Amino acid sequence: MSTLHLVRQSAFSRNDFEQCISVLAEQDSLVLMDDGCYNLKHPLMASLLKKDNNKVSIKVISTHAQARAVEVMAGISQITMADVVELTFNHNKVITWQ
Amino acid sequence: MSTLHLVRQSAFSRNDFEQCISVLAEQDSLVLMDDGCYNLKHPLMASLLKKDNNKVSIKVISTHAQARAVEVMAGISQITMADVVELTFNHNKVITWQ
Amino acid sequence: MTSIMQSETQPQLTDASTALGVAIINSKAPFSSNAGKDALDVALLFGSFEQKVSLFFQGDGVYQLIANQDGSLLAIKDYLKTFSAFEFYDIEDVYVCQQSLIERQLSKTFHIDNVQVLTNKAFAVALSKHKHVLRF
Amino acid sequence: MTSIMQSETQPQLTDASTALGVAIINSKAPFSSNAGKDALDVALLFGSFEQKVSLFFQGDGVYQLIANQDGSLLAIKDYLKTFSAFEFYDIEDVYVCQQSLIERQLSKTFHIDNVQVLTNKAFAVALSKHKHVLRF
Amino acid sequence: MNTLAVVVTTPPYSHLTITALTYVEAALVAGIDVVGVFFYQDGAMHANKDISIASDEYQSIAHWQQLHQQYKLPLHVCITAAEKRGVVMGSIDNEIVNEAFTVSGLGELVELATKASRLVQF
Amino acid sequence: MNTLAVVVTTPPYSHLTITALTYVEAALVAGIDVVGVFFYQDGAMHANKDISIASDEYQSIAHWQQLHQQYKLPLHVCITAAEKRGVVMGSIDNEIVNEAFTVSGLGELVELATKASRLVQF
Repeated sequence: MSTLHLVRQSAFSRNDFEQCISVLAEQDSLVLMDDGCYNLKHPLMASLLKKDNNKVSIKVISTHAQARAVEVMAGISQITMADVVELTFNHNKVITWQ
Repeated sequence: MSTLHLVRQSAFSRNDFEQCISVLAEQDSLVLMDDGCYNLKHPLMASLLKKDNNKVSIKVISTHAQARAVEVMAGISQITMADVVELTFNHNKVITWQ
Repeated sequence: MTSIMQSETQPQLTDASTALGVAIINSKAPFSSNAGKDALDVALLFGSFEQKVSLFFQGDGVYQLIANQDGSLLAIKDYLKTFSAFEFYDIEDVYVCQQSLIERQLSKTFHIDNVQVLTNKAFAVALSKHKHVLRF
Repeated sequence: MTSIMQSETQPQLTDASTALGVAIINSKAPFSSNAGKDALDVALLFGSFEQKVSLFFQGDGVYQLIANQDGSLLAIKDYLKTFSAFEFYDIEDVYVCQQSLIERQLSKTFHIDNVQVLTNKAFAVALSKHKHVLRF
Repeated sequence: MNTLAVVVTTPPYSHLTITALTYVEAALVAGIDVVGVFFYQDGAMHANKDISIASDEYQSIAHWQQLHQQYKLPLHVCITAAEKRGVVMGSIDNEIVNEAFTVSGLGELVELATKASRLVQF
Repeated sequence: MNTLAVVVTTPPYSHLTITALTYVEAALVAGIDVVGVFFYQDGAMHANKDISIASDEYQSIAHWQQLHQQYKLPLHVCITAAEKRGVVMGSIDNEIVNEAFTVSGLGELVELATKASRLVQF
């Protein structure tokens, strides 16, 4: 029962991302979109990458990051909205954190 | 040049209170209202009370705390909205953190 | 709620039919935003259509469950009282995040019965058993 | 903006007339919310009435100043370009919170000139010199 | 003389607006000269005559109207914010459907801020 | 069969709505059966015919209408949420002023959730 998590808010101003992380399971995927892109630079992301490196898949919508001048580090896949649609059906359900 | 700070949001979900604290000056007063009442139990409040005990005055609107079942500890004055109006003119300006 | 219902809540979690239901995560405090009321309206509607619905409280959403609140002091119509309708609509699974309670220095005294306090892990597992998830 | 304007920004801070102006704190990131645009509209209006107005960027508001952003990738009309009108409206004092930049791992490369990066203490002092404060 | 201007940015169906109302009423009762309330952002929705709040909920719009009548409190609605939110108004010259509210531009906020010794935002 | 229901909670003047639109359009282009979009909370403001967004800004409402026409995408507006926000509609039997949107109750959301293999919220 995998879950696709859509993260839309900055973890620097709200705690939704923290709540999302607290329920992440191994087969889950995380897509950063909208202000969620800023989370690439958040300490929570650093610890998530360290801890769950090979388990939770972390992706970012490339135009959303680029528009915000957020640099995407290696290891984070850059995707399009069409990919998000595909991920929607590759996982059992979707939770939006906004 | 004293400032009255109106804090309306929970520091457990947003970072506005943290921003407010970062600009607090000695003559300032802080009024917790709406979801800002929850901040009485936040670690930021504990450290603020420890650090600035005799400088920044911290108040809470009593009905707003009571409605939320938030216990007000000793040392925090419980006030009414009429008091907030008075404080508005006892300080040089007002900043609302919402 | 009756003690019979209480004893029924635990087995439901592992029931296969639960996977067809809707989970609603409440993440906002009760009085400053309409989110809690909007979530409740959705929950009761699903219940009235005899759809399985479970309620999750996390982050500031846990404030919705705390005992001794009184919205009337704020001239607010207290929608929290409607939580007692859960029984009527067969909404039996109410989960609250333990970590969120601890962070906010809240005790486990709630204004409704049969609230299950869960660790992050158990909260995630309970959530994963639902077909759809909405969050308010 | 010209370097002449840059040299003028520092003395203005201690000018007594500054105490009559309005400070606008920007606390939201630029694209997901309308707050930045709404704050800009207010700032330019005060400027057009020849009222002293200073802009403060704190928290996620600092993202509004970062260079190389491109709202057009999101089909958004890029209001950030209007920041270049500050000169026209004599909006000379633009302050940004250093701590907010550091926390977000942002460099001091901005898309407008004459941005003053301030410590918390200096940020608070600059803010205190204004008659009114609005925050968006 | 203590003069006060207030900016309201929350919509009529938000409970946060009750706080703003309580504050403004307390100021009026205390004899403060409230030079005006400026409704900006989602606050502009206050002037929408078509809003229908359940009768057992707090009636923010009616409460603002009452303060307007009782204390001649000027209520200004930002027109740009209102148009974005589909607020129905008559014509620009005050034929606003909800007659307690005056259609204004942001220039009115500048004027209120200039007149008032304190500007408070909700 | 991949079926999708979408809930939109952001208003037409929010840029977050562009993300929702882009997602729904991508799903339709990919041949997904989108059983409907349910506009709830501030999303209900999409059905307000009186909303006027500056012509150089993104026209969310027009984009939803276009998807409705091109793909016969059902657009449901929660009536309770709409009334609270002063959305002008004709009568309850679909005489809604903005004809792409159908006036619905929360029961429609239940129906969409039952029909769809995935429910995604924006």
